[in-house]
Amino acid sequence: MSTNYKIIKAEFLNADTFKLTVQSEKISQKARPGQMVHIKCGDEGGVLLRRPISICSVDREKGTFDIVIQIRGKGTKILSKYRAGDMIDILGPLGQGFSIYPKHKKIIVIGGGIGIFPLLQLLKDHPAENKKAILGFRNKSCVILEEEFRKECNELLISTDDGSYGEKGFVTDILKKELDKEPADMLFFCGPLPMMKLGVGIANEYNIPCEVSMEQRMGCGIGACLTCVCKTKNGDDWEYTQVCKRGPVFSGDKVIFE
Amino acid sequence: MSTNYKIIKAEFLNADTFKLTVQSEKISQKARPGQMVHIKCGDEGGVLLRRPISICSVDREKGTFDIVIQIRGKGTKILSKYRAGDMIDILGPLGQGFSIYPKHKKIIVIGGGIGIFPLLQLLKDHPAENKKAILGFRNKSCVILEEEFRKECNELLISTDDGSYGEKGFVTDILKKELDKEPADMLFFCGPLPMMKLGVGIANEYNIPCEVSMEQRMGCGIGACLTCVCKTKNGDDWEYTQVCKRGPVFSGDKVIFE
Amino acid sequence: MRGNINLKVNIGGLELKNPVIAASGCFGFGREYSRFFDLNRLGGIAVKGLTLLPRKGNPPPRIAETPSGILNSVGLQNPGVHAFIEKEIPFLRKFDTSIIVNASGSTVEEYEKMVEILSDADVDAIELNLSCPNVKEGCLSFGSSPHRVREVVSRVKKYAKKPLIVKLSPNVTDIAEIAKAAEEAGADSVSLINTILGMAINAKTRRPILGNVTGGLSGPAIKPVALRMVYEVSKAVSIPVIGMGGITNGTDAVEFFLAGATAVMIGTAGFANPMVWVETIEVIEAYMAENSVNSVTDLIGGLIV
Amino acid sequence: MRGNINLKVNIGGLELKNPVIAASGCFGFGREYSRFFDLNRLGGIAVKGLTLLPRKGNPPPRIAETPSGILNSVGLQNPGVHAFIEKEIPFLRKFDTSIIVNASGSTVEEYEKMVEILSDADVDAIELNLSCPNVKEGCLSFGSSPHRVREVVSRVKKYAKKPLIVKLSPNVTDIAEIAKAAEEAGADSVSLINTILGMAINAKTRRPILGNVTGGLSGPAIKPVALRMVYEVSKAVSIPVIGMGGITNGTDAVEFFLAGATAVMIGTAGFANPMVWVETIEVIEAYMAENSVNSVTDLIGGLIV
Ligand SMILES: Cc1cc2nc3c(=O)[nH]c(=O)nc-3n(C[C@H](O)[C@H](O)[C@H](O)COP(=O)(O)OP(=O)(O)OC[C@H]3O[C@@H](n4cnc5c(N)ncnc54)[C@H](O)[C@@H]3O)c2cc1C
Ligand SMILES: Cc1cc2nc3c(=O)[nH]c(=O)nc-3n(C[C@H](O)[C@H](O)[C@H](O)COP(=O)(O)OP(=O)(O)OC[C@H]3O[C@@H](n4cnc5c(N)ncnc54)[C@H](O)[C@@H]3O)c2cc1C
Ligand SMILES: Cc1cc2nc3c(=O)[nH]c(=O)nc-3n(C[C@H](O)[C@H](O)[C@H](O)COP(=O)(O)O)c2cc1C
Ligand SMILES: Cc1cc2nc3c(=O)[nH]c(=O)nc-3n(C[C@H](O)[C@H](O)[C@H](O)COP(=O)(O)O)c2cc1C
Ligand code: FES
Ligand code: FES
Repeated sequence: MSTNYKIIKAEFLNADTFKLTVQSEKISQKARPGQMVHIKCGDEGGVLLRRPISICSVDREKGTFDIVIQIRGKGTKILSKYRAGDMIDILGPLGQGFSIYPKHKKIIVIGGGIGIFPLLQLLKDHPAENKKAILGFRNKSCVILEEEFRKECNELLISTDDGSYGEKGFVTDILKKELDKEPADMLFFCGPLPMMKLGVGIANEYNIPCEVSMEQRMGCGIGACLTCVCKTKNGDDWEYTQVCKRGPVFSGDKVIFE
Repeated sequence: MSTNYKIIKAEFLNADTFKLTVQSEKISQKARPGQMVHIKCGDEGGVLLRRPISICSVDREKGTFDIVIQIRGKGTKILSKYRAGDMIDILGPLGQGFSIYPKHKKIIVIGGGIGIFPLLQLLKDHPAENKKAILGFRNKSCVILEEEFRKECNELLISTDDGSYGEKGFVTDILKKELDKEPADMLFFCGPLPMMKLGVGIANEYNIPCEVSMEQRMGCGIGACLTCVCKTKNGDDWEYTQVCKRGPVFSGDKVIFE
Repeated sequence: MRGNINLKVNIGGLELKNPVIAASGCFGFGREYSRFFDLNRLGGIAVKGLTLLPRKGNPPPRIAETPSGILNSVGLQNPGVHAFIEKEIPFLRKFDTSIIVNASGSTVEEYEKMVEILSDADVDAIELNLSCPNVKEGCLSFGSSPHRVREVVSRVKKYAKKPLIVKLSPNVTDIAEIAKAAEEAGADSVSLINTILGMAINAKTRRPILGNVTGGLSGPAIKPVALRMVYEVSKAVSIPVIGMGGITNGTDAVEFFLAGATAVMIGTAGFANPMVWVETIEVIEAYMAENSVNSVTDLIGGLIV
Repeated sequence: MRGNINLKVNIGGLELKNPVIAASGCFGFGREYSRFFDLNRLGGIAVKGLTLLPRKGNPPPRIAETPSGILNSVGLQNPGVHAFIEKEIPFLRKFDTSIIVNASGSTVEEYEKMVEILSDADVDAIELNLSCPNVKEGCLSFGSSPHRVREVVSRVKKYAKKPLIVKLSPNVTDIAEIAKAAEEAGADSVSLINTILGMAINAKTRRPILGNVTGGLSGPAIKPVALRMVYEVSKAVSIPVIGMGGITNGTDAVEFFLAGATAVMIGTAGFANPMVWVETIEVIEAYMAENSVNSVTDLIGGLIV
């Protein structure tokens, strides 16, 4: 079972974020928006554990998919040195993606930082007539994939923490304003925990179903080691559930945020 | 104290042996034949310990020196990927080199395998009128640096284990034949332990002073950790002596071969 | 398997067709890895550590990466032994590989009960986990003194109708002494090492990385310690030893055989390479062919010192 | 040193100008590294482990590389305490850095004698090595039971006119208990960890790589274990703790401070990077500046759990 795929293109989107386009018939065909891949960084001299990365978009015709990665530590640093033509060892697609209900006419995706990436393919694949994206970034220089997102939705709202681009403030504030204007059939969140917690609160307030994409440190990436858990509801009780296998996307009312 | 130097040239001499030419005013000026350098292999993803490598030759005018390395394991494998223009982290020159006595008129250097490398600069620097080199290799495809050695000595004798090039047999057998023809003022050995042990025996038999270059696994490379020892005579007693600091070159009658 | 190469081993009554076993806690109940390779290839599967009742486990994060190793603090999250018997054994039994059940308890009575229940279940051996560093009650404390090991092993032995493997903790002064206590008390074999208790800190946030503060170290970093302990234990006891700790390939496995192990378990390495178990078997075979070793048992304890 | 940053620490009466010390056995008697940097920069130097009489040490090979670590089996080769006093102290005293003498014995009497001699020598502190895994007689066995530690420490304490540091072995079931015994017996501080006993095998030759078969594991591989032990010990005792084990940079050092160490020692990392001690001091300063920490003592035990 080979898990080595060829990198077709490698480019930096800003100072510390880069995009890899990878050739894989299998992953591009099978991947659903919100699913992730688990990547080995380097060979012998590399880091021990694989790194979980969301699938950002797929090109089912060309049999390729894109991942966008921000340099955070050792592993992502090693990945940033990969070039077109290099082989990369990837397991995937893994986990549960976002739910696409054909009856939904209006959806909003809300992303923050590296959380925006899986939302791109979701917008591409979702058949809703009215698709809105609210994306938050640290500041102007962090804004990426703007054109790609604009193409896939009816309206794109960008906010930055310092107001250096788009609106100043939190994506959740913008979301509230938008919902006050007009309701939505479903919300999709991906980003920092506090943002998602707030987001789920808003969804409940407006009585809109929502999904969140969770992050956790991972071992196997396939559900076998139970290291990557988050707290979820289980009837009247709760349990720890594998983010890699039963997530990363969960229904907003399933996750217990602490 | 910077220990990073630029690689000027990197080339393979045969399937698993390569030469690096490194720019270093300091090392090229200070190095004496038989001294070694201690090399970091790779950066973060590399191996933990440095690797000891003999200085093969120096160009004091250009301020460069050559090392020749055979791929054996992880560290040398990493080094084999270095290219011209890359920086390499090297401590050196370290240890004690060969003794050059101007009064010596006739010397023979005897090397086996990767042990031949430090003998090249010794031939270059030694003022003797009559310099002979006896070099042993596994087989024809292992023979390297033949021209370089030929240029620096009056006579070059090559042997291979399987007779596929030069004479068949051990360098020590050739040495005996040569010494039977004509005596020498000093012998220099570098190669596998059994070869050096035999060699010192021959030197004693013919009553010729000799030096041997020892190999041992190393930690610090500078004399501080006492991991790299070999057994040496100490009056009537014996002691363990650091190969990195008090060697790698020892007088043949100093080392206790077991 | 190559023609004349014999990979069979017998571990205190547990017959394995080859000496490569998936280590407990790293392989779930086998379902996930069955997507990657044919589970029939494995000598055995040690399932995720079970307890009498279901356990929720420790708060996340439960894993941290360290130099050549990982720390985990899963804390024995598991569905309980009954759910295992009902839901997982039928799946595992579809494959021609030995099922080894890893069992933990927080009292001697719990250990007894587990062994009693498992002895009547369709499994091939019971691995008594006396060494989990990640749960507060019991477990590690059972494994860290010879007399407690003697007590718990001799008491569960009465209920054991399957080969009894005792899994030892490396967090002790003298592991050979503990192994001897297990042997005397009736263990059919010992397996070692479980993880070494460790910790990771984020200097920026000034907080531990693991939700449980400390965790168990596994992976290549601990291989030298594991090898040494296998060597010490196999010299001290006459029951078979299952070696583990940082094995990532067949050469590592051979080193464990030479040190005295009759079989090996592999855990952490599977996270990076889901094919590691199969590849390890292949490299062991290649090593044996190259070195004209006909039976893997000829390697056991073959270290030349 | 930056303007308002205070790096001074006091380790049970031993005043250090900064908390970075060269670990015993990895720094010889300082001569070799004095070619690389100004020894005045160091908080202290723990010299190569000494014994009463000279020792030849173990047969080579004495070092093996393992994943993110090394094994060593030097076996306390040293010129004896008298040669040290005569030949090495005069050199070391030229520098403004504390001299810590690492002392080993194979009987309690030898330890007493060493401490008596060293108390009259011009050194700043004595580090009692109760934990060397590489010599057959004594040493490790002294360090592996609380009552033996109590015995040897209380007996040498009578002769000690210098701050007494007791160096602890990680090869024990409960290091906190051992540290408490040392404290009760009069230790002014404890240092930990010494190396973890390990082993490396060459599968091709079927022989151990080390001449002494087993050796002590050090380097980044053991950092998680060292951090955990420093954390445990510093919670258990009220004397200062010197932390070590796998530190390779200032961030690692800060992690040890947060876990409870008052100072750190660095050994193995110097083999790859002879400037590691100096660079570590610089990174600690930078961390303090960035986080508005004025005194390094404010970091000690600062872990938020
Ligand atoms: C489901 C999922 C999808 C993700 N998608 C993306 C993406 O599309 N693009 C992107 O840039 N990043 C994504 N991340 C985050 C990414 O996995 C981490 O930034 C990355 O693992 C950091 O590795 P490192 O070696 O650079 O950092 P280090 O800090 O050196 O990593 C050390 C260890 O911590 C783990 N770790 C560190 N940060 C995180 C984190 N935030 N989440 C999970 N594990 C972490 C690493 O996996 C590794 O095991 C995703 C994470 C998850 C869980
Ligand atoms: C003084 C001296 C001079 C040398 N000069 C040369 C030279 O000019 N060219 C050359 O190709 N080789 C030379 N060698 C041998 C070279 O150091 C080893 O081949 C190299 O260290 C192997 O490293 P590795 O990572 O490839 O192998 P690994 O087997 O992966 O290395 C593992 C560990 O063992 C040590 N080690 C392995 N083999 C040896 C060995 N033969 N001697 C010492 N340590 C060893 C390594 O340094 C490392 O610490 C010299 C050795 C010494 C001691
Ligand atoms: C995530 C994880 C979970 C583990 N869970 C268990 C367990 O439930 N029971 C047990 O006996 N050992 C458990 N272990 C220990 C392993 O079985 C094994 O003893 C240890 O990891 C060393 O082997 P390795 O280096 O190949 O992983 C676990 C290890 C890991 C990494
Ligand atoms: C080559 C070597 C020799 C050592 N010799 C001694 C010694 O003589 N006395 C001692 O107490 N510790 C000795 N140690 C242990 C170190 O002082 C230190 O406790 C251990 O290596 C962990 O720190 P590190 O990972 O920074 O090296 C030695 C370590 C090494 C690597
Ligand atoms: S990472 Fe192993 S279960 Fe999720
Ligand atoms: S390698 Fe440290 S003394 Fe020679």
